[in-house]
Amino acid sequence: TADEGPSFEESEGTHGSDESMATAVAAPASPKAQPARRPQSASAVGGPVFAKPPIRKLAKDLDVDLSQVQATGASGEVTRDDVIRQASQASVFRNIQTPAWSQ
Amino acid sequence: MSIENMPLGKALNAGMRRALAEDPKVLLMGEDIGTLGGVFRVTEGLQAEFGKKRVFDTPLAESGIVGTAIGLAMRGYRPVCEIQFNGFVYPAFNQITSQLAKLTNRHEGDMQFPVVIRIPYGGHIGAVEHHQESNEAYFLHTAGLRVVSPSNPHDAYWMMQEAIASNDPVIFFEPMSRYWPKGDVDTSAANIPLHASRVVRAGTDVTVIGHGAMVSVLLQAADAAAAEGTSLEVIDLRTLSPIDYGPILESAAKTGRVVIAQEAPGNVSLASELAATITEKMFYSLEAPVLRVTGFDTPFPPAKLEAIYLPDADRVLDAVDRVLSY
Amino acid sequence: MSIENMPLGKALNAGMRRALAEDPKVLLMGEDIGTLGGVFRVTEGLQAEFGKKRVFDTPLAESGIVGTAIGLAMRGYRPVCEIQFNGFVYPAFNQITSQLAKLTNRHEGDMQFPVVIRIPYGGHIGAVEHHQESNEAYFLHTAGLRVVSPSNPHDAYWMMQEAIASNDPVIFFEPMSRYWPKGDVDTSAANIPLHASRVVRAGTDVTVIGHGAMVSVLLQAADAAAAEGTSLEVIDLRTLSPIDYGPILESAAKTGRVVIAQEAPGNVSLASELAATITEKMFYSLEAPVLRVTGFDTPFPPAKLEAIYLPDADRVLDAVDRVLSY
Amino acid sequence: MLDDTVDPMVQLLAPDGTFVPSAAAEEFLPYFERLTDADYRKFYRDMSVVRRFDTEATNLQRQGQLGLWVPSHGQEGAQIGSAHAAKPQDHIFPAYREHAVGMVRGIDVINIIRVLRGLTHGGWNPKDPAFGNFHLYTLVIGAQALHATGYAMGINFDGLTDTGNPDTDQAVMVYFGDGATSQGDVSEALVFSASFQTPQVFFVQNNHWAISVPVSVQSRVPLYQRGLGFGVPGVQVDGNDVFASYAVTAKQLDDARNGKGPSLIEAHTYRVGAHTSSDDPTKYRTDAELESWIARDPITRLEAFLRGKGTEEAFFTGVHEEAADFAADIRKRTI
Amino acid sequence: MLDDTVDPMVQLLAPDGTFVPSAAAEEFLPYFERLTDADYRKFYRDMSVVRRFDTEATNLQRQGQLGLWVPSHGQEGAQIGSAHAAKPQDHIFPAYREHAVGMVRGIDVINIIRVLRGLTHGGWNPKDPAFGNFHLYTLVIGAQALHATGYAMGINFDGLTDTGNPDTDQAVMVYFGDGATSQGDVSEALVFSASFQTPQVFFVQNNHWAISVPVSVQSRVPLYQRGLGFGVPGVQVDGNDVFASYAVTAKQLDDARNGKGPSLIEAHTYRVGAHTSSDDPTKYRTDAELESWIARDPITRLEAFLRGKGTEEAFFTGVHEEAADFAADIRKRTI
Ligand SMILES: Cc1ncc(C[n+]2csc(CCOP(=O)(O)OP(=O)(O)O)c2C)c(N)n1
Ligand SMILES: Cc1ncc(C[n+]2csc(CCOP(=O)(O)OP(=O)(O)O)c2C)c(N)n1
Ligand SMILES: [Mg+2]
Ligand SMILES: [Mg+2]
Ligand SMILES: [Mg+2]
Repeated sequence: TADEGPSFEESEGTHGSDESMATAVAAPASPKAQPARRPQSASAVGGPVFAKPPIRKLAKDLDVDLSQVQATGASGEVTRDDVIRQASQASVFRNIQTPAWSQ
Repeated sequence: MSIENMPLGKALNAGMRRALAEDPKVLLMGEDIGTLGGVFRVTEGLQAEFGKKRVFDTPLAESGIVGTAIGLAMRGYRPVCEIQFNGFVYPAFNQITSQLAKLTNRHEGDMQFPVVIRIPYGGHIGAVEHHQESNEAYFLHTAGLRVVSPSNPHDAYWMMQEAIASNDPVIFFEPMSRYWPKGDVDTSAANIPLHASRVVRAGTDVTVIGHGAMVSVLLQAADAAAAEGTSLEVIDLRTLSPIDYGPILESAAKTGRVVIAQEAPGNVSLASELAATITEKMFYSLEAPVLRVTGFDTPFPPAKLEAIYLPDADRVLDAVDRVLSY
Repeated sequence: MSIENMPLGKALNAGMRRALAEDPKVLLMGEDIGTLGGVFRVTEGLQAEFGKKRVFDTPLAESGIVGTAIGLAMRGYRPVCEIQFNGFVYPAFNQITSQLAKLTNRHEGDMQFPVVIRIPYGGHIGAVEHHQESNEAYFLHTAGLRVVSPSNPHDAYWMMQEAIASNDPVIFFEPMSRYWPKGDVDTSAANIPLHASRVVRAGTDVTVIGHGAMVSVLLQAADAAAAEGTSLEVIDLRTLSPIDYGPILESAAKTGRVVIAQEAPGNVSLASELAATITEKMFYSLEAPVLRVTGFDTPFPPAKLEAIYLPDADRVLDAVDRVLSY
Repeated sequence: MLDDTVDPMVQLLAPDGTFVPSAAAEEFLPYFERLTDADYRKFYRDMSVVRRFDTEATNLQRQGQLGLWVPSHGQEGAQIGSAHAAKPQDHIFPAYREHAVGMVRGIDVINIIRVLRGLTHGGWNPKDPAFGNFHLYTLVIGAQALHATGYAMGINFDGLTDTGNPDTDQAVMVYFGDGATSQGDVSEALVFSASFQTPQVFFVQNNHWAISVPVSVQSRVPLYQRGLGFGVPGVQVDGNDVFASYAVTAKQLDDARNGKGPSLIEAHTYRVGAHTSSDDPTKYRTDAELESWIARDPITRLEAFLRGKGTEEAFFTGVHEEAADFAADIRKRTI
Repeated sequence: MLDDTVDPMVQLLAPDGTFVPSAAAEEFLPYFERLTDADYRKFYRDMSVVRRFDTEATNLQRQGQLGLWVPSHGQEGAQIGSAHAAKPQDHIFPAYREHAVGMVRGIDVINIIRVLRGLTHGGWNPKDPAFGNFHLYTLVIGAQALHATGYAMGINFDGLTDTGNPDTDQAVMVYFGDGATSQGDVSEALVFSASFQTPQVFFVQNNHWAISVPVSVQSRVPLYQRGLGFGVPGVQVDGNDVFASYAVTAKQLDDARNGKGPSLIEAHTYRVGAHTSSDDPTKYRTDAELESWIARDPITRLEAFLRGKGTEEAFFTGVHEEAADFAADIRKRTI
């Protein structure tokens, strides 16, 4: 039952390509790597977004970009009110700037 | 700097050779490790070099191997035990769990137990039952053990020496499928300590975490993702217990999206712990739940099915897509 | 309806008696279970009633107990093995993990392995080393095993019979500290199936989840919280593998806040899995990370320190406060 | 090496094929004497076919058709002799090298090929009546010894030993190697078998090596003695003597069925091939040792005996043709 | 029951205290003969003090001061005899009932109390020179047998056996019970000890019960034979005869130190008390059996011998006072 591998000497090149430490250790990410599938752009308000998952869901449902929200939570997190405020502001602006097409 | 290019198996051999040479108390013991040099030749040449009192074959009994290693440690030796294959460590489970892991505590620190247990593990070698398991979870849940696994020759060389130098017991998981690929080993200096995780590829969109053979799968996935414009940050855990959360949390804070990959079945596993802890510590930063890509919750399948069972780059990329779609 | 008030230990005894009476293939085996009726008297009277071929003492060897039970199962018997104390199951770990758990798979279903392994577990009894561990995690990670634990006499009575009737191996964890408290047992009918979790107290603010002896701690915590105006929903897992996530996710959706409590050390444990899975499935519902209240990641301490080690209502309430403060 | 000078060893055929029963053989002679000429030929045929099968499987592995092969070459005497000694109602628990035993019990050995080809962990249904109660291979050394003992406890509970009916009384035979004797599970199986007086034969094939480790590392006293301190009597047999293997096993199994409890047989034999196809035995053993064992080959020995009895050449040619056909069929069904 | 009619049993003192060496005792007599009158008294004193200690601890447990107590009552002959046979440089691996051995080796037995009081899992530092290389208790049955064997392998690697210097050569003695012999770990310890020819004595206290299970469930042959099939010779001794226990152990340890490898001693004795304070032995054993063993009590027996030699009453009174003081001191330091 004990199957053994070939000795290392015998096996050069047969068990996968050589991998040097240089490739194993990080190559810096290319600067152009702008994530195609990433839903949010960099924060306009600044810094990473802090929000608990239901707030993220709420923001998604209300079409709010969390990175644009002014966070008022105790530890800098976005609160439910913050999202709602942002959503109502956005709809106000939308109403002003882009009136709906009449049918 | 003194760089040598060698396979991981050879790096382990070189690490053990150096430990044997530097400390006369270091012993190697196990089944077929002497004349044969181990079924994977990882101990090749060491009995010839250091003699039968330093490197020796034992009777075929894993509980006996670990139990006598404990006694040797009490006597002041530093035994390095080879378990021939992952699925054969269970006969030693009592000695490891109720004895080795607890003895330092039982002695209130008066005695130390510098025993290393080497376990070749993981899939991709097409072997028969019991030969390809990733059973680290059992040892991670056991307080009193250190658990590590190198993913590349340089780490293998240094982590082996650091494990042997540890005064605590270390379960040393060797990724079998990585025994052969070569890499550069800087024999003049280790670059980071034993219990440190490491970013092996920097990225911005999703953090992907793994250990052992999974690291090369993750690097492959990162290449593929990059081609599609997604930047993965790849973290090699290196040490599975205790986990070095620093680089992990820093990365999660940056990306907000984490995928963990392992060959072991998912239920109550390393991936569960990482997902739970990362979520607990980084709750406000996560854009998506931490997703786990794991072996299935079944016994390891026959060789012809292992490709379905083992997480590959595609399964990792699928999880990456899922965390990005939140 | 036929209600009897009895302690949990007695309910297990009654459950086994009924299984023995109904199926001549059911056997009980283990150390000191015959004449003595077990160190906890859980099998008391059963050898006298069913004879030494149905209920018998074995030599003192746990691997032997489980290994021969496997052979008896192959022969068509349904052995129920007692492991005297939790910390003494490890000698049987190889037979459980590499054999019992895998044999149905190895036989591709051609043979079945209706073996029950009874393990008294948990703290609060002030015993010496190895006698108070909660080591369910090892078995949860092992695909091919069912794992259950009753928290009250009614469940004990029925779950024991259902476990014996299972054609898959079942690890049956018996909460030692609950052997004595009495409860009503309806011997006329089980109310829910073996693999079902259950809301044992409805609430609205925080979901608290546990199993075995922890359930009564959670109920205690719920009383205290109610007095302060916080409503806890308490869930008894009953079955640890596979987990019945239905009631758990429903509750988490309602409360958005979950605390898991267990006596076992937290690292790579049941609590880790629950936290990871609940988060994965209910990501958008969670107002706070799932918090875990567990034994510490150390060997189980000497008896005089167990009160510090074991999660009590205060530690649960502290976690409740923390999830509420998110 | 056979150490028959020190310990009583049952042998019927000398290595040169002459019939010279050893002193220890006496009590087993009646079991040999009931064999007919047809039985002798059957033994020869079976050993030859399984040897050829083993060669074919080794080739298939070399050609990449199997992940691994576990050769039985050299151990056919111990296996074919003991397998034929079992009755249909007996249950057999093999380790992983008992291809010859499986063949005698009726399993289609393509099923063994399927295990080593990586298609299944099992291969056959031990409950299928066609498969002669031959249980699955167990790769975890020694674990099956306890399964066998538990199974035999079940036979006792069923009241199917010592009933006086030799056609229904049952026994269990469990196979393992010299290395396996060191495992705690094997010792515990001896404890339980003695305690419950199971109808059971422990059949140890001492092929002198556990991969690269010589039997002297496992035990400094002969392995047939291992059971004594557990209350399990032992017999030592020349495993390369198919007649002796048959006679000793038949007697011990009879005793087991007749309620005399367990016993242990140490069959001295040799693994002529590698441990598995991944192994290189030249790393740890000498050509001289190998040669000395090839000189005691079980097939050659029986051939010499049969030729000594004037068996016609056509018989041997026929067996070799049958073996070649068998191997060709296996190859065809594998690829 | 002592089965000295069947198997050779080493005994020097008959149950009535008369000096009547059994046939099997002969080769051990020189070890007895080197004992002086002062040694006899020391043995008596030690057995009496540890008996009194055991009673005190039992009381402390009943009064709720200890979670559990594990009585050694009845086994003082085996323990005090064997403990005195070890040299200071030897290493001792106990199970959990070897209070008498620990006392002889120099540990302050309040440390044992601390374990059972739930204050520690350890209790003492086995590296403390004052504690006579007496290792920690091990509660997982049989596990310490392998630790002892590994330790003894280390002595060999250190070259500290068979040097010709009896004052520095070392040996290991490991204690376990009749029940423990069934554990795989104990068998594996026999395998390793034989393979590595460790300087080691396996000291089995056959107290006839493993909790409620009689030794006949563990083995149907005497336990001193257990090692034979592993290559570990065995000796059977009357464990309630402190002189015989001393002499046999001294010889076997000498052999171990002199490079003759491991051996096993089965000391026949009896657990007069309960298994632990949680146990009720009346559930599984008869008064008659208990009485028959009390009639073979090791302390009474030595007292009769000493009185036969004309030992003054003052000696006995002194010992009993010392024992009472010892117990009072333990009580004071416990509460
Ligand atoms: C518990 C366990 N440990 C180690 C192995 C690896 N292994 C497979 S075969 C073998 C040697 C077995 O020797 P032996 O029992 O003499 O049988 P043989 O192979 O010679 O027939 C070893 C060490 C295993 N299969 N199981
Ligand atoms: C591995 C293991 N299984 C079960 C137990 C529970 N147990 C404690 S003592 C004992 C009986 C031991 O009997 P024996 O070896 O004869 O020693 P004694 O207690 O008679 O001195 C048992 C079953 C244990 N401690 N360890
Ligand atoms: Mg201290
Ligand atoms: Mg062999
Ligand atoms: Mg006992």
